[in-house]
Amino acid sequence: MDIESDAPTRRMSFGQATVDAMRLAMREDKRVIVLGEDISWGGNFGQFRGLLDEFGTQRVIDMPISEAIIMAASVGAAVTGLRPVASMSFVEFTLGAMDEIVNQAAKFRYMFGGQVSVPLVLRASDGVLRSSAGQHSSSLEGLFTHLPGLKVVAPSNPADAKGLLRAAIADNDPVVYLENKKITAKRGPVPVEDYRVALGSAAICRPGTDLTLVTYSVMTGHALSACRRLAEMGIEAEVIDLRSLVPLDLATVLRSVAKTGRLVVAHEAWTFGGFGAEVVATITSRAFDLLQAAPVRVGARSAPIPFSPALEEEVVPGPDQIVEAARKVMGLS
Amino acid sequence: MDIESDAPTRRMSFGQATVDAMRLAMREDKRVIVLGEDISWGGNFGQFRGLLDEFGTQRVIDMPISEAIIMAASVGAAVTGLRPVASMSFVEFTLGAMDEIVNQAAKFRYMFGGQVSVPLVLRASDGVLRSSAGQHSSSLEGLFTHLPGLKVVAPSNPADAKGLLRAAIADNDPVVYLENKKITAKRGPVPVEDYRVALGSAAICRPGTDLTLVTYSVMTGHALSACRRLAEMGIEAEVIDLRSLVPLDLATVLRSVAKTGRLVVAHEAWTFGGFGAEVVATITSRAFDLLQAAPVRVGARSAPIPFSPALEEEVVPGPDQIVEAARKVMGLS
Amino acid sequence: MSTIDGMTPDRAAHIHRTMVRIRVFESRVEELFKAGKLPGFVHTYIGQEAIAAGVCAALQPDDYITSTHRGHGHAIAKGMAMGPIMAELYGKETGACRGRGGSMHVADFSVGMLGANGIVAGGLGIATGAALSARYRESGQVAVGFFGDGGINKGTFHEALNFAAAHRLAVVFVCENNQYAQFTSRLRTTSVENLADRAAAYGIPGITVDGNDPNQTHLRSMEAVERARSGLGPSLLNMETYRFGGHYVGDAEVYREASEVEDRRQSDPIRTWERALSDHGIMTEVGLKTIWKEAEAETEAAVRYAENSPDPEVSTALDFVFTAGS
Amino acid sequence: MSTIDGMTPDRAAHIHRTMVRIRVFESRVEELFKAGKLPGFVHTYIGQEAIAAGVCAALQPDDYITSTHRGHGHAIAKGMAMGPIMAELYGKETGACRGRGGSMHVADFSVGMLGANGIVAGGLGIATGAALSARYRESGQVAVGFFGDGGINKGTFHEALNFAAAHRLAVVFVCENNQYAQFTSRLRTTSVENLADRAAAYGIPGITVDGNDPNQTHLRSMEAVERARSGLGPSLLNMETYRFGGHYVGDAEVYREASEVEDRRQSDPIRTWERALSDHGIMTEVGLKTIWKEAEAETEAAVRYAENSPDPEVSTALDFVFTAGS
Ligand SMILES: Cc1ncc(C[n+]2csc(CCOP(=O)(O)OP(=O)(O)O)c2C)c(N)n1
Ligand SMILES: Cc1ncc(C[n+]2csc(CCOP(=O)(O)OP(=O)(O)O)c2C)c(N)n1
Ligand SMILES: [Mg+2]
Ligand SMILES: [Mg+2]
Repeated sequence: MDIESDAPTRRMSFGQATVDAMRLAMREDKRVIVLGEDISWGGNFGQFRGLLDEFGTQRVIDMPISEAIIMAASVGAAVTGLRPVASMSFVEFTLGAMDEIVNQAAKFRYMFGGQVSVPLVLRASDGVLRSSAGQHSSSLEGLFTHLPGLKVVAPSNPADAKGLLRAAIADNDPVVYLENKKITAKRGPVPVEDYRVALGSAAICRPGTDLTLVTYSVMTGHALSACRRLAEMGIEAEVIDLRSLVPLDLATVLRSVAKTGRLVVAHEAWTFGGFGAEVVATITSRAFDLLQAAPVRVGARSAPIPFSPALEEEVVPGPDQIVEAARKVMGLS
Repeated sequence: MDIESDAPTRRMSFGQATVDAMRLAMREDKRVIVLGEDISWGGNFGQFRGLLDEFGTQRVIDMPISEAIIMAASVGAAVTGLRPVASMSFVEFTLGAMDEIVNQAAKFRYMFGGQVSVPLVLRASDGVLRSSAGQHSSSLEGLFTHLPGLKVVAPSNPADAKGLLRAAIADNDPVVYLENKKITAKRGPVPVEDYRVALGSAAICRPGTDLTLVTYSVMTGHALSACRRLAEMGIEAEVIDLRSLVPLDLATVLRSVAKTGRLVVAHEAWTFGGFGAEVVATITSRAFDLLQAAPVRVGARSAPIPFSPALEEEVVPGPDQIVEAARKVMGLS
Repeated sequence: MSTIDGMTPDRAAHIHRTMVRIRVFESRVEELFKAGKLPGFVHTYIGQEAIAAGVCAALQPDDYITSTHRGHGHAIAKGMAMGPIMAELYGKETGACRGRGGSMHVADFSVGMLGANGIVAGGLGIATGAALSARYRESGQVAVGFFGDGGINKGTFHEALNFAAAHRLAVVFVCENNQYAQFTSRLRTTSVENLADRAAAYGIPGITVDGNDPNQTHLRSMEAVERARSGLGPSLLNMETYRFGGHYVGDAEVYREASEVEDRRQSDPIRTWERALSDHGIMTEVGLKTIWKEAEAETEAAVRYAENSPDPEVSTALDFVFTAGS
Repeated sequence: MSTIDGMTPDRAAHIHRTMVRIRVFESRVEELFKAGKLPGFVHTYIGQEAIAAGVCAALQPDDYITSTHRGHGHAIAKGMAMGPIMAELYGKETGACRGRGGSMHVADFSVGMLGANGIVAGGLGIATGAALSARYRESGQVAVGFFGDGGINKGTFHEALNFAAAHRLAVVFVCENNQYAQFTSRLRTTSVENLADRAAAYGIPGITVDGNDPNQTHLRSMEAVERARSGLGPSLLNMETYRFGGHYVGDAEVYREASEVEDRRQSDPIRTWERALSDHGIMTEVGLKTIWKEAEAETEAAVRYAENSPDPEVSTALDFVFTAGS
């Protein structure tokens, strides 16, 4: 179900693209249901708009403000033949359902000796959007990627949003699907037909020879803007949008690092203990002799995300920090 | 309050040493109270034994099986003048209180602009102990270390257990105090007097010149046994017991790596996305030119911890894996 | 007239003044937000003023409250000055939380306002912990945990009420039942018709109150606070009310009929109370007008204060947190 | 005699047999654990057999249950063979979960046993989800969520009951009120005397049952299951019982008086039921003896099966999970 590059496309927002994927999945497979707060009204970012009308209240279920039961009921439904998509709204609300996500959803297949799978998708909005402040701005992929049994994806554009959501719903394991708030409204071309982006396949969004810039989600856009400035400085970065963090497409990253010898990893989540550390540690151990400089990480500084726009900008990374990191890895600062 | 090396000691278990620290803290400061399930009976590992008798039910509070209220009530008490120690029993049960730990305890001081501190200690038993299986065997420091606002300590022996707990209770920030199940019953010399081990101070447990072995908690013991075998092979590893992960004593690690040029990081938690990745990534970026070989990580393989003793041993690392990693970093395998 | 029963004229006037101050403040916040002057998102308290005002008037200055995402009304009623609240909504260094928190995290520990909270029902356990602390310190303080009809379905509600009840802690759980959680009517997600019925699960009093009648909100709170303070334990007050505005400013409100809102606006707590005050000769027409004028002046001063205040220095971005990394 | 009312002799005998099988199995597990043959920790079901046996006899083979850390009894009652359970306790490849799960994670989805669970109250939401799924699939299946008096204080209990009740899902919540959670008497942590009172918070029936009387556990379950299956929604059954052994095998039991245990052992559900069966002429003395003999033989066969089974191959350690890393 891979997509041809000349397939007809339509411009739509990231959020709409996810609705498109949901609709295709729900039409194709009656086992797919959706559970979440206020979703019959379309969700905070329109990610569920229109599903109620087409699929009805049996399949589009407005849940009480009870994140634990949203997840637990999804697990119970998943192990008895359905394929639930659980909406957790803001990713911080998953913290009220971590037992269900980690101790139950992630562990069942293994703990029960493979007799059952837990095919569910957890959708959550992460990242910073105009001063949503400390409890509504985090990016928590660093927690999920550490926990065996979970897969984790974080698309950066509408087309991938559609293809990855289709793949996530089709997957037999629990998949955490992270949609960054700042890009949910962003529009882009989306193939009209049905397709899936395989979990574990990174995309090279910009070829380059001087350094490898590994990123995902909202930071992919920031990386591409940074590259325009870097190009003016004569630095050609290769940008790899991971798309899927678990599984991780190491091969693509390694191939690029073999070419460039330099690595920058950028995400919006906190740097310290974040997913970037895993990428750097893995690449360092696998490609130590290829590296011509110390890898550099870009991420949020270690503080809860502040409300003040001035402070928010100071804590959260953007293109500037990527440019700086690229210059650093090139030995220019 | 640093301890003299010739101070009188008494042999006691890690668990008893923590009781000692609790008792000293509670005698010194009436604001210290303890909340947890079944703690008046001493706790699952005797970590609270005897406290009820000395301090009574107003200060030693048996909580309902309600991890969220244990944490939330601790936060509420902490911001109104007390210094609660919250027992979460097994670290997996913190997953039922992650909102309270992460969205509340960790963020309050920052979010409220410094007008309040949240001086609390979260004690939790982690790690693998004779087939406790998937929901009672994890080590989750990789989650806590990623979250700004939390400090995280993980002592490896009774003396540090006492000193770090004293320091944690005296600290004005929330501190996650992780006590590994396998070492809680282990005995060792503990200074009789009162003392604190400063958060953020690593200990060099074994000097060495060939490689730097960074570890903490139960793996410190495994590292030392591994070193005996390595010494027989002519490899002298320097073992650094971090003791405290946040704050992280980077200076001590850097000094050692400057000497050895080689780094192994070992913990019982899952390797992928674990705290070892942070250590490797940081050291690589700060000491790239000093490194003579790719750093190697040792940790659990990516699966829920299995019940079967044979499988458990296969998934969870021990001295063998450390020896293997050391040989690898030395270029011997 | 019965609605003023059991309340001194001073108390009645104080509650009125608080309600008006909240109303004026919140109306201005709505304007400011629409004008693009405030970062973030705001949830206004308009329509629910009788609750914050009535409940907080039953508290001592050193008693505690915990609040919700809809917290400005609680902050004002508990005694925070408007200036630091407004400056916080602007994200300024002079804000109550030095601009770090914003609308959903307004707090002032010096007046016992332990924080608005962006996590639904997040304050209930904290209020319970504050009451535990008060018990231990023998301070005689009471804690009030405000929450919504949506919050009553969170597990934390259950854990907090059970623990508070088992230990007879001095907490009053005040449910502001404004009929909706975001866009969803409580009737579609909640298994009991009368939210006060949940008290039976904890063996505590569960009392339904007309949340738009300041007399009721205040007197029922007085009783619950008294009960709590005297060691008899928590109560659950189900205060029936309605939010006049959207869930947040900007909400298109597709989930409810305009006529329903119109209908509910008829029982505006402030108008009702003004009638009662004049009927009882407690306030004159002119006196009432003055209250509004004063509230407007106070609000404008707060806006000026906020607008003239500096942003936090970016060099202080990592203050107030131990920073593990960079 | 009244205790057999409303039950066919076959049903009565079946329940008896199940209870005896559980008792014999668990007694043997206790022995094996003490002899150091079993890894991990075990929580036995001895004393509570009338609940698993009575409740599961009210279910169809394709109905669901979720269990707890004390799950062997539920597993047997729901129709799992002893061999795979025992082999699981040994951590063998032939175990129900191929040795990956152990005592706290025994499961067999083919008989509707959706898993023991090491997280207190962890099964309630899963049972609720199974009921949601059954409703959607129009399968007519019912789900039972077993939990303990300790589990009733978890937030997940609240969230599950509210959601199940709001949607009238076919779940029966069975509280095995054995008076203690680990070492702590429920009276010290729980705000209601009668746990069935919690049902009022959800507008569902809350029924207290003598959990040591198989007649009661079965008939009350039949009613609740019938109610659930016919679309009327969940019930909360508070089954009063007592665990005869420690919390886990090896528990020193310092938290309760030996005399209390002695006293409670007088109302051993199996003995009571045997008397009833012989009084009603349903079983003879010899017949009863045979049941025990058969259970012993079955248990011994399970032990042999387990002991003769291989450990899992270490090369399969990463099977059944997508492995991100090494
Ligand atoms: C744990 C959690 N889940 C979901 C949300 C998103 N959310 C914010 S306000 C709200 C509705 C709250 O309803 P209610 O408790 O009735 O308060 P009201 O807004 O009516 O004052 C929701 C779902 C949240 N902030 N926290
Ligand atoms: C969430 C969670 N908290 C704590 C524990 C530790 N724990 C295991 S069993 C138990 C007591 C459970 O009591 P109850 O629900 O009454 O069941 P019983 O053991 O009496 O059958 C506790 C506290 C746990 N397993 N899970
Ligand atoms: Mg509401
Ligand atoms: Mg019990």
